[in-house]
Amino acid sequence: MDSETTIRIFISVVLVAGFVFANATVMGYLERKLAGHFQRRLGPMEVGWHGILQMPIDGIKLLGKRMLIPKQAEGLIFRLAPVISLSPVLLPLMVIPFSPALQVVDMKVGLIFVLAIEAFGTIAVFLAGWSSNNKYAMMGALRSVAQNIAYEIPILMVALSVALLARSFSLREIVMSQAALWFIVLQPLGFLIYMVAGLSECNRAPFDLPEAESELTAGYLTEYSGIAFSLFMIAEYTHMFIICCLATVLFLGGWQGPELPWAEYSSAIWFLIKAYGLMFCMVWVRWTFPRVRYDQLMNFAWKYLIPFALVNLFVTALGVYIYEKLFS
Amino acid sequence: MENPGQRQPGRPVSGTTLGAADPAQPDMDRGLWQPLRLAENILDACRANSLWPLTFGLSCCAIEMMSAGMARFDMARYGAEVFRPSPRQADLMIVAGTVNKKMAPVVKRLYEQMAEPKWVIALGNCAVSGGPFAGEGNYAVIEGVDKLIPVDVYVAGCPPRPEGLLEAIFTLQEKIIGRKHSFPQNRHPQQEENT
Amino acid sequence: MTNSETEARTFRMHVNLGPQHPSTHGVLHLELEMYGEYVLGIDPVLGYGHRMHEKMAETRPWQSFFANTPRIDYACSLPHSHCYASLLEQALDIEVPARARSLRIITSELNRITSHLLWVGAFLLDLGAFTPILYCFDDREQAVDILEHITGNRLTHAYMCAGGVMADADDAILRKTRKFIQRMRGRFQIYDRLITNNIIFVTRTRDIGIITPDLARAYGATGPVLRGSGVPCDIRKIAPYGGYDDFEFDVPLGSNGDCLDRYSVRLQEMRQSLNIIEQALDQLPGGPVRAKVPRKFKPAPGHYSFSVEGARGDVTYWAVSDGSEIPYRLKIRSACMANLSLFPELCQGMLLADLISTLGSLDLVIPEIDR
Amino acid sequence: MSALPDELLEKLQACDARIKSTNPQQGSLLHVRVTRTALKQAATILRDAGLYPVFMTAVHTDPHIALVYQFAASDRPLRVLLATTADKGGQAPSLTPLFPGMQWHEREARDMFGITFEGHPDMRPLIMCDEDRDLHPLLKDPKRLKTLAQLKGDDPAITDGEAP
Repeated sequence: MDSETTIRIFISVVLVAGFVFANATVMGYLERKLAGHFQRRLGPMEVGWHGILQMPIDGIKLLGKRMLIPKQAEGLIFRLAPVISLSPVLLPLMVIPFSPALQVVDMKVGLIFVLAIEAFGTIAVFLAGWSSNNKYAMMGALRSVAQNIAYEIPILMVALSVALLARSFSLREIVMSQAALWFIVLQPLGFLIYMVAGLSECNRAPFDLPEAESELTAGYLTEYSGIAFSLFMIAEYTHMFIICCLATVLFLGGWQGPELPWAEYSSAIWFLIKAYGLMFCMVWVRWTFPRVRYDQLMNFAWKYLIPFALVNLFVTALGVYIYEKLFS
Repeated sequence: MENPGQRQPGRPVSGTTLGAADPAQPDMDRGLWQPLRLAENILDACRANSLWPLTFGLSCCAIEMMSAGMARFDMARYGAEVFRPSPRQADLMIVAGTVNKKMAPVVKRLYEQMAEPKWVIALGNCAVSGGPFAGEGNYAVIEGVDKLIPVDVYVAGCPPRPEGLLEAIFTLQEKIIGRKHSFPQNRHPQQEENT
Repeated sequence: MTNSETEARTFRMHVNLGPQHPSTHGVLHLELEMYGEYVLGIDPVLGYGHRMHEKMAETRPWQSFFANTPRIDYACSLPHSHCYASLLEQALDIEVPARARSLRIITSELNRITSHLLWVGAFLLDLGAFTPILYCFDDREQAVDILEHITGNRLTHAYMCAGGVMADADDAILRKTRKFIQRMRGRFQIYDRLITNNIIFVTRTRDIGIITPDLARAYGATGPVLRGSGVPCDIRKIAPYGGYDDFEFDVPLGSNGDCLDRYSVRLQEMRQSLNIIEQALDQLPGGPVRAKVPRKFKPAPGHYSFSVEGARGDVTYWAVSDGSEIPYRLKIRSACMANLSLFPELCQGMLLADLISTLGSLDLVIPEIDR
Repeated sequence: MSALPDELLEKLQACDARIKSTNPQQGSLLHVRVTRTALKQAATILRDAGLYPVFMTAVHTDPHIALVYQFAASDRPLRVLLATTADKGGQAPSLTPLFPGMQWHEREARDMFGITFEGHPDMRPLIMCDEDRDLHPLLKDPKRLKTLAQLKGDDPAITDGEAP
């Protein structure tokens, strides 16, 4: 690796880290204002214009709070869990093509890399719940492990069927191959399964059983205060952002879109519009639906999502085979 | 209650250190600590504007606390929207209701579990002074929650109106940052600039 | 011991659904014996909200207990005052003017609506939906404004006294109430769209926490909990008091006594209360609102009992008088205590999530249990 | 559930109870006075008639503590007030095996009056905290204590006490 690319990668890593915190702030603000307006109230209004500064202020306040570590808690793992939860959400942003130019490194196996790294989030949540020596946290941790395993499989299969269509695992190729037709048209069921499984992957309502507020007080976050709690929040928002970015890349044709006034940035802007549109739907779903019960969650994954994903994969493979036979 | 609007020298009065600048806390305005004064002010301003209350309703005042959080009175406008169930992440404990002898150790333990800096609002006559139950036949009700934990703001009323709780949050903000936080919608048109 | 017993014993977990918990609606402490997600044993610990109402009744004259009655069940306080006032009127045989009887019914039914709205919101909060409580409180604030206009207080309405009511309702209040009835009737389809037809809500509440009629009867559960199991027991219908018999309204019943039935029974009850209020407003007679009342209440020695249909069930006051000015003994029967007493037997072996939704569906006000 | 009040009356007469039926403003209230030994028998009659337990409480009167149980029918305006007295040592038969709903009422009576009920599954304090478990706040102070006769008015339910 010559020095020029290492510098480029180093700068882009710093930019991505900055982007992650900026996205967490924007998403947090978006969520609280949207929640407010969904619920016929205003949401934060007091600080800055219409509460713009509310999320940074919350972050600084959490910085200033004392981080309590319970005596019987596993000290090392307790401190490591927030860091472990943040790292798997930083790495996938390296591979996601925001626009033809804006991509840190284009790996040939980008899709597999992203899905593999994403699974680490579950380990972090489990460590957090187990190590804080709190019954509610432990139950939240166990729930999150079972839930994420169950919902990882449909995501993999749907991603596989998209890779089958694009005949490549590189995210850039996938976006390129959607120039003619977005994959959402070819794979509507796949898109639905992906969004539902993605929602449950990042523990968002109506599948937010690991930190079910009414059952397990604060779930795996019960013992965390101060900066550790805010790290978990940032990890959750970034994980949500990655799920939406992946959905945009796989189904909504990445950065493709009609020309916008700022010609050279239009592709990145299109990408962000699509990603934040999907995030809006996630926030919308969170503030409307009640929480699913634990065994219903499991049944839904094993009895409905996985069979449908298998059927979808099979039909796609059949379609590609016939297409290959006819046209080449 | 020290006079509003005038900032106390020394550290902001957090839940535990009451009133006089206690010697252990360095005086921020002199010597080596001087540059940290700005950092302390910023932190105070952030703490004042994002007071996350603990879901801790005891009796009737809990209903008024809930309606203060709802759409009409909307505590969310002042950053107090997130009702955290776990004491670890809450930094404002609103004691809303009657504390009786069986509940006293629970209130104390909850207060100790909250992370510093933390504040307490005693909402309603029962939390302030035992309210209608503090009489000669009283064998179970603790007459005032300040017998258990240090209280920052008292709200009278049985139950106090949700505006009373909002006013308590403003008073607490003023106690933290020394400046009565302006409430744009409520400010009288003529006194636009004097806050 | 078979290995399943040893295995069950080793993995048992003792969890405190402690006095401070988002879904215990106050200070109820449940000690759960859990095996994984399943709840094997439940032991409710009460007394965290004990406020000595019955002791205070024995230290103060008869009429000063009207300060306590709204604070026993603060979510629906007017039926308690109505019951105590009727008890005193029965003891001193005071005749209540017709206008006061109608005003009592109007305000009691309005208070029942606010209590049910508060419950719908809190129940959905237990199930994990954050938005419905905002819509319920939006309607509740309208009704609470009217009640505040009539009684002067938002929550603990000290409105009724022996011999009638404290304040008359001018026609501004009556106009406001009619407008509220129109608006509220339109709001029910919002609740149907947002909650009743919501597939996740239905799967979380259908066939969960089924209370059979004889389980309810054995524990003395009354109100929407009993009516959800199909037993038509409503004191306003069985033993009509205070003029309820000249209004027509029907008693909604559930079919198989699960959480969904208790929810729909309460939603129907709100509609019936609106009908009652409308009929009461149409036939509101003129005249005084308070009867002449002796200065000192000295009921003849003996004991008196009166029961009323509160928002949560049968509210009964039983007083013993020794002829003096201060009651000798006053027993307050709270409906929530009976409704909660069937909870340990009902929730044996349930999932934690079902336990929380069943607890929510019982509509508990903890200080009313501990009195 | 079909036991009409008059059938109920004969059955209750069988266990030597003094009955007075009044018709206050709200349906018929049956005052039934039984001896402590016949309490369980009367309660079973009421249970078979399908009445649900409304409340159980006690009144501190001079010789012994009076116990009062109220039952109500869920389809007729009938309420039955069963009254008896606890014995000298504050003992009384527990009705929890018959009416599970009475369990908590009896525990509360133990907290407030210090009565213990034989046959009660778990006689722990319900309301009072641990250090007040023997406070028994609702016991009257001696100067205001009244005997049953002074409280009786004209109905037999709380008339003369019987053998301790």
